[in-house]
Amino acid sequence: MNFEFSDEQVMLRDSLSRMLDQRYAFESRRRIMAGQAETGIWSELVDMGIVAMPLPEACGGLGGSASDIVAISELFGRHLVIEPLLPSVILTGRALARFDPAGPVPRWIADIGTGALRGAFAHEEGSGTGASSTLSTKLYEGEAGPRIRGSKKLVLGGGEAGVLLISALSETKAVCLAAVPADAEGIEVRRYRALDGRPVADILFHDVAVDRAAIMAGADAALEALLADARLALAAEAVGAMAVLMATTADFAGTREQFGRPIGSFQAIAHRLADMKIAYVKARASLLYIAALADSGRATSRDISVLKAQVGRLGREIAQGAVQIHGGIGMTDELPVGHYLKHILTIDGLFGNTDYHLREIGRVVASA
Amino acid sequence: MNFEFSDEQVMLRDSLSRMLDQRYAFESRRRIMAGQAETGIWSELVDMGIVAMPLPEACGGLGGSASDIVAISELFGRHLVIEPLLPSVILTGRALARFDPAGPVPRWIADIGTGALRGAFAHEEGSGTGASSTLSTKLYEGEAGPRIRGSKKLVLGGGEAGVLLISALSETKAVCLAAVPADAEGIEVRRYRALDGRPVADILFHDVAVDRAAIMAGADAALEALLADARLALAAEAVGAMAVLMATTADFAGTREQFGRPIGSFQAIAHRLADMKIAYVKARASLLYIAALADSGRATSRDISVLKAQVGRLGREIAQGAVQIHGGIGMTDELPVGHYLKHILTIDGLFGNTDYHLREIGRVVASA
Amino acid sequence: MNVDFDPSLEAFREEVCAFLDTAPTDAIREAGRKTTSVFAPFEATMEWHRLLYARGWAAPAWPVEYGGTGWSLEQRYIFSEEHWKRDLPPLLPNGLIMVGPLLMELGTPEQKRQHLPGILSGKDYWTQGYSEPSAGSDLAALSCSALADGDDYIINGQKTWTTLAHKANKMFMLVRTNRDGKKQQGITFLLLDRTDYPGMHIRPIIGLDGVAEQCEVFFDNVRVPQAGRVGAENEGWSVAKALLKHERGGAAHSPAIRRKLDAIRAAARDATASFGGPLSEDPVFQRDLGELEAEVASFEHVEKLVLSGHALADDPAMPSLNKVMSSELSQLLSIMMTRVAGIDALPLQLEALEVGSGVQPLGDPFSLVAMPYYLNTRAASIYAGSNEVQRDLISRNLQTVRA
Amino acid sequence: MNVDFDPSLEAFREEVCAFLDTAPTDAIREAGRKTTSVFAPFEATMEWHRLLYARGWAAPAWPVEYGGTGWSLEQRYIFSEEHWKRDLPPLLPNGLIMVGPLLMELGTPEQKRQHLPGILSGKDYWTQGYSEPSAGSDLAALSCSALADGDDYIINGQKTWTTLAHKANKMFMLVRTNRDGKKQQGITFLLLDRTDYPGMHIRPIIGLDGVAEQCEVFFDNVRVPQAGRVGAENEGWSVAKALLKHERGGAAHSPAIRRKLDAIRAAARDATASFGGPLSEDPVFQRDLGELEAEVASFEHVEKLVLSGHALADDPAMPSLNKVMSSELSQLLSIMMTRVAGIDALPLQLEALEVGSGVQPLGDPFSLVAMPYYLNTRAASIYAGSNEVQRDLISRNLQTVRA
Repeated sequence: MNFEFSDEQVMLRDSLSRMLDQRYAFESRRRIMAGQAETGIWSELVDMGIVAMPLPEACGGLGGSASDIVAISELFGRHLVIEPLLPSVILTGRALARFDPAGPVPRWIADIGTGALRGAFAHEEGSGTGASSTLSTKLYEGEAGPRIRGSKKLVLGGGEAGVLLISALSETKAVCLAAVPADAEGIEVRRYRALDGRPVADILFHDVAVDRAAIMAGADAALEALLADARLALAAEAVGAMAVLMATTADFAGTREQFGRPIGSFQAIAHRLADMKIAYVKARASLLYIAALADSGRATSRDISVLKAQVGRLGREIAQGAVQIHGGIGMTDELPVGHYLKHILTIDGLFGNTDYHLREIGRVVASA
Repeated sequence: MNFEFSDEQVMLRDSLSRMLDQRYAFESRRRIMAGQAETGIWSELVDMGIVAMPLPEACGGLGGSASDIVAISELFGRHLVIEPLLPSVILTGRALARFDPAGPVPRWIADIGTGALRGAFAHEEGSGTGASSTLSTKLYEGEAGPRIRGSKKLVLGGGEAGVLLISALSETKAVCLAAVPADAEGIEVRRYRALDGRPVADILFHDVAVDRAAIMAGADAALEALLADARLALAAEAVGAMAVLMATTADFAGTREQFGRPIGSFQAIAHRLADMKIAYVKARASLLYIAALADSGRATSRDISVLKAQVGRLGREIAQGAVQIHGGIGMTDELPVGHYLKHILTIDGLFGNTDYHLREIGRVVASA
Repeated sequence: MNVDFDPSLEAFREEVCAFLDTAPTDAIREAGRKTTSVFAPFEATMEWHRLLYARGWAAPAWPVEYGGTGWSLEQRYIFSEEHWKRDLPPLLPNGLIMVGPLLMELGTPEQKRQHLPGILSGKDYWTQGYSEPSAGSDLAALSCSALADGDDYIINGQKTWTTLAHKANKMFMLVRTNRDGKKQQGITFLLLDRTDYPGMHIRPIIGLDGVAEQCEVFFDNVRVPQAGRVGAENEGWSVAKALLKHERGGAAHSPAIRRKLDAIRAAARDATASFGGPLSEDPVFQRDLGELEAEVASFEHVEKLVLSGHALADDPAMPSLNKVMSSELSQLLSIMMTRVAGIDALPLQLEALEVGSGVQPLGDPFSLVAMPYYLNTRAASIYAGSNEVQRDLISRNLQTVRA
Repeated sequence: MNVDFDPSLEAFREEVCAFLDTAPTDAIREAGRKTTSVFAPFEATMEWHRLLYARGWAAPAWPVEYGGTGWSLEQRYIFSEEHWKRDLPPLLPNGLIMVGPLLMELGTPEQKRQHLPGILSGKDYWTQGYSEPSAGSDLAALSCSALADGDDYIINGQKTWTTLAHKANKMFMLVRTNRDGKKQQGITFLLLDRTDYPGMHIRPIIGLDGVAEQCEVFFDNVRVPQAGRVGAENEGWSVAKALLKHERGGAAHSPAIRRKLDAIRAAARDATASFGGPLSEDPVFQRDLGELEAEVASFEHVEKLVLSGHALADDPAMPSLNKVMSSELSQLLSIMMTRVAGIDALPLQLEALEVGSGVQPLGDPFSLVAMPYYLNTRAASIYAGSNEVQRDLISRNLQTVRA
């Protein structure tokens, strides 16, 4: 057994950390998000090989493993990075690599890997669970070929993407994946930001024509893999965010004085911090263990649900504790604390929240 | 609005408290339960009018109201009294008073009111909910008249009763109540003690003949009233137990020293005590409010469920806190603390536990 | 025992309902629906204040001599219940509940004459200048100073968490007038009859929910009249304690909390459960709703016992008990709101939240307010004496009421 | 990263399984099923100890030179897993995990020679004399005294929570040999080679669960040889800390916890839900089970990371983290057990719980143990350093591991 990152992973993490410390500190991020600063972060990520990393080698990527994705995503979470690595590469790019290499697909993958093209995964329809059983978007045979009709919500990076990967049901109710250029006729995009500042979009597909070569029929397994990637990467982001909250709150409690002594010396605060540390240790252990399981191809959907549920539940506990211990200042937009809370809450809401995954676990485990 | 006990209730409580303080202190109770001391408690309760109190005036009782039952039961809880006021009078006696006064019924009621006869309510069949939908005991027409067949569990005072009140389904699946002498042929009793020392019994009814005059058909409303009485009285006992736990634990924390100061001066203990007080205030307020509602005949099954659920949940919180704060000594049979914990847990298990009542509340409220 | 309000109050209830059903403007109703804080949207709420004033109902808790309604506690509870049932914005508390009653108790005749009418009518809004960056839970550590100079004080320093200071035209505050002795000594309570004195600078603070509700106020040699002092110099701590008594002895919280639970129940009937079907029929939701309902009910029972004058009302820990119970129930309800809203709670919709913006929300109105309310309500366990401080106070009064 | 045990260990696992499937007697198996405490039923468990000793497996954590197995951490985990899966009674810990390893580290050659063989073989059982009525969480406040007299000490005072003292034939204890200076100084660690010295009086204490597991031990001028002293006089506090290191660095707890969860799952398939149908299909039960499963899984992940030598293992707070996690998980599981057992958890069945009593329980075997286990497990957050003390320790080590 070995749950440490490899030397290569550690090196990559070190250089990514350095870059983000310099270029994506909280104030820089604030300016970037307010549109007050040009961000060259994406191209730096391309240059560092991080954008190509999650893609298979056969597609020009670096063949990144689950733990590679975790290694990077955890640092994204620490820095609240909202660059579209997740929607474009980890989700869309990796999923397209499972398509038959025909039509526009290979080109899309290549362009995603170079960072020139951005993809987005249009899947959510409102249930919040990610479960394919909730799909109602239709992929049907039109007069001049296949078309898609339906509406998707909260599509990460959906407003900036050049190619959209869409989940849909065929006329025989089979789960399919299909990809279309974002500027295809009949696509209507409503852009907004999620709670944590991530650019997202609601997207309507009004009988949009689809290139038959850009369809994967019988995509259950591919969708399951996609969702596992999404949940694993998001969980890693959440654990990264928790680490920062843990560290900054412990520091704050050690220096902030009230009643003539550091507030961390009050047992009520000290014990809450202890509980936060317990929560953090559990969440991070599950992240690393399940990343290792995924590396060996043995992470079940139950394992992924455990991870997603734990980071949702434990992340909320840590973030709410961090706000409470910071007091009034923790309630402001000016301090990072609240942004981490919102990041963790947003992650919890994506691809199945705590409650959903706990029930999934219980369902599987009770009958096992 | 007025939620104070009346002057009469206060007077009765005062004299009952005095009697129990003298005769039913923890060590006396221990000897009584171990069979090492004769108990004259029951006859004292008769003399004080407490045994006759819950019965209607028309049956020779004192026409006790819901708040009268609460006023007494709360003190029973404070002293962990296991005398059979609940099974014999509050349940069996009051229910029999709703029967047609014919056959042996009036005599049974009269004897229950004088304390000469004890009754028990044989209802539970294993689900723990008290719900009539879980009944499977049958009341059927035999060759020589009605008979009962079925098995009951955890019948409070079932081993000491002279008359048994049984819930059953008729051949048309209607809910019925029937009463039989405990020495009737075909009754098999297995006596034991519940967790908190209450004498209980499992009772099998092997085609037991029933006097037709001692049957109430169409007993849904009577059963509902019976269960409401049971839950209200048990909730009052639980709140009485909580009060003692709260007071003794606060005292203990104020005097027990570790690390050179009272443990109650440690914030972790102080805040746990604060949470226990919050729990107590909520539970007692709900007890008094719902008793007042019941006095006016307007307590719904939702209200009763709220009360039962709250005392179960909050009682457990207080009792577990009390054990933890007492530390090792709280884990022993020698201190009252653990006995109160077991009393509260037993109450929670009778006629629907916390979980059941919370779901009942949610079911009613969600669709209202 | 008797569980009923005085039956004669039913006519009163009808009178209240009739007014509340007809008087509010659309903007006021919109403000009520978009209330995601203890502090309802300012302009529309002040408009509602003035309408209630015109009806004579702006100050249910004030005595008649000061223009209050003279209502009993039960009447006030009924009014509050009906007000909340209609999702109307609660009037802003600082004047009516805090500084007004304080002046009635401790103000000079001149201060009463000068300030009470504007508070009552809704002409004035008062902000509270208590906390400072280094004096939060430990309020007595405050250092913003006032130096007597002729008939004036000269104020230097900083206040923070001055709610709605950027909207207020009046301010009450605590200043340090003496640094010797215990820190609770040497504090003075001041009324500022303007918030635009030369040298005063107000900076709004954006909160977690994206809204500027709190402010910082900086004082740079701000000269204000000593006539604004309430009580003696250096005795402001006891004035503040008197004010706190009014703040905490104020209105019942359970009608507002009950209303949130009702909104959750209604929304759950329209929402879909994770595993299909209406959320309201989902057993897991029902269990969690059942627990919330039980907790809300117990809190109502506590408040009604207090209202009825039950011995519980005399428990010295009651203000702290109520604060912890109500703030933590609000937080639980806010979490349940986001849960019912599901992913519709995730869009950031600041514009749609503004009263009168005309911007359609992405989801339904319930989902629009769920997350802002959750975020704002994180403060409920921090402000007005953090819940840690309240639990300290409760732990000093552990005796339980026997009666 | 690599999640697997060394593949070569599969053969080892098979060897373990083969023995555990065949060696235990019926009484041993019954004792395992009736284990409701950290301390399994004494006689049958000591019998199992002796069988394991005969197989050479009594001390998985001991080095080979002392008769241990010399197994790796992974082998020990596998052994523990398979042992728990079969509901076998865990060997009593005081000798094997506490005093044995301590003697290997700090005992004299004579003490090792005298005591280790009996610990290993199961001939001896050791009770721990640490706590006193006034020295619980604050152990250093202990006052039971030992006065040097020739080659002996004369002991006076009282110990409490001496687990199974009435079954033990040996005792290790802390005594006060000096009252000057800091209270941690002046404590001495002693081994008593008998528990029936003249002047020693052992009184069993009945616990919440009705079982006499703990005892009080009174010392009235008890004369014991100084040869039993471990370490120097007055330096027993550091000896106790060394022992604590062994106690806490011991076996993984997750196999035991996983086994409890498995028992709950199995019982739920046979139980009926409140609203009908199998409990295992009830959505509310499933959600709560899902949460328990997630917590158990995370705890397993923590222990496996530690086992693998991950940097987490070096966190100075890890012993406290593990103690809090494992004790509170045990308590959660015990509550779930009583919930699944339902009203069948309510009968008091002390006789049926006795190994070899032959008394049939009223309900099923799962329900029989649910409540006693719940009651006994309330102590898990009290003993071995209360969880309040553990949280104090954790709060002094809040840094998190980055690697």
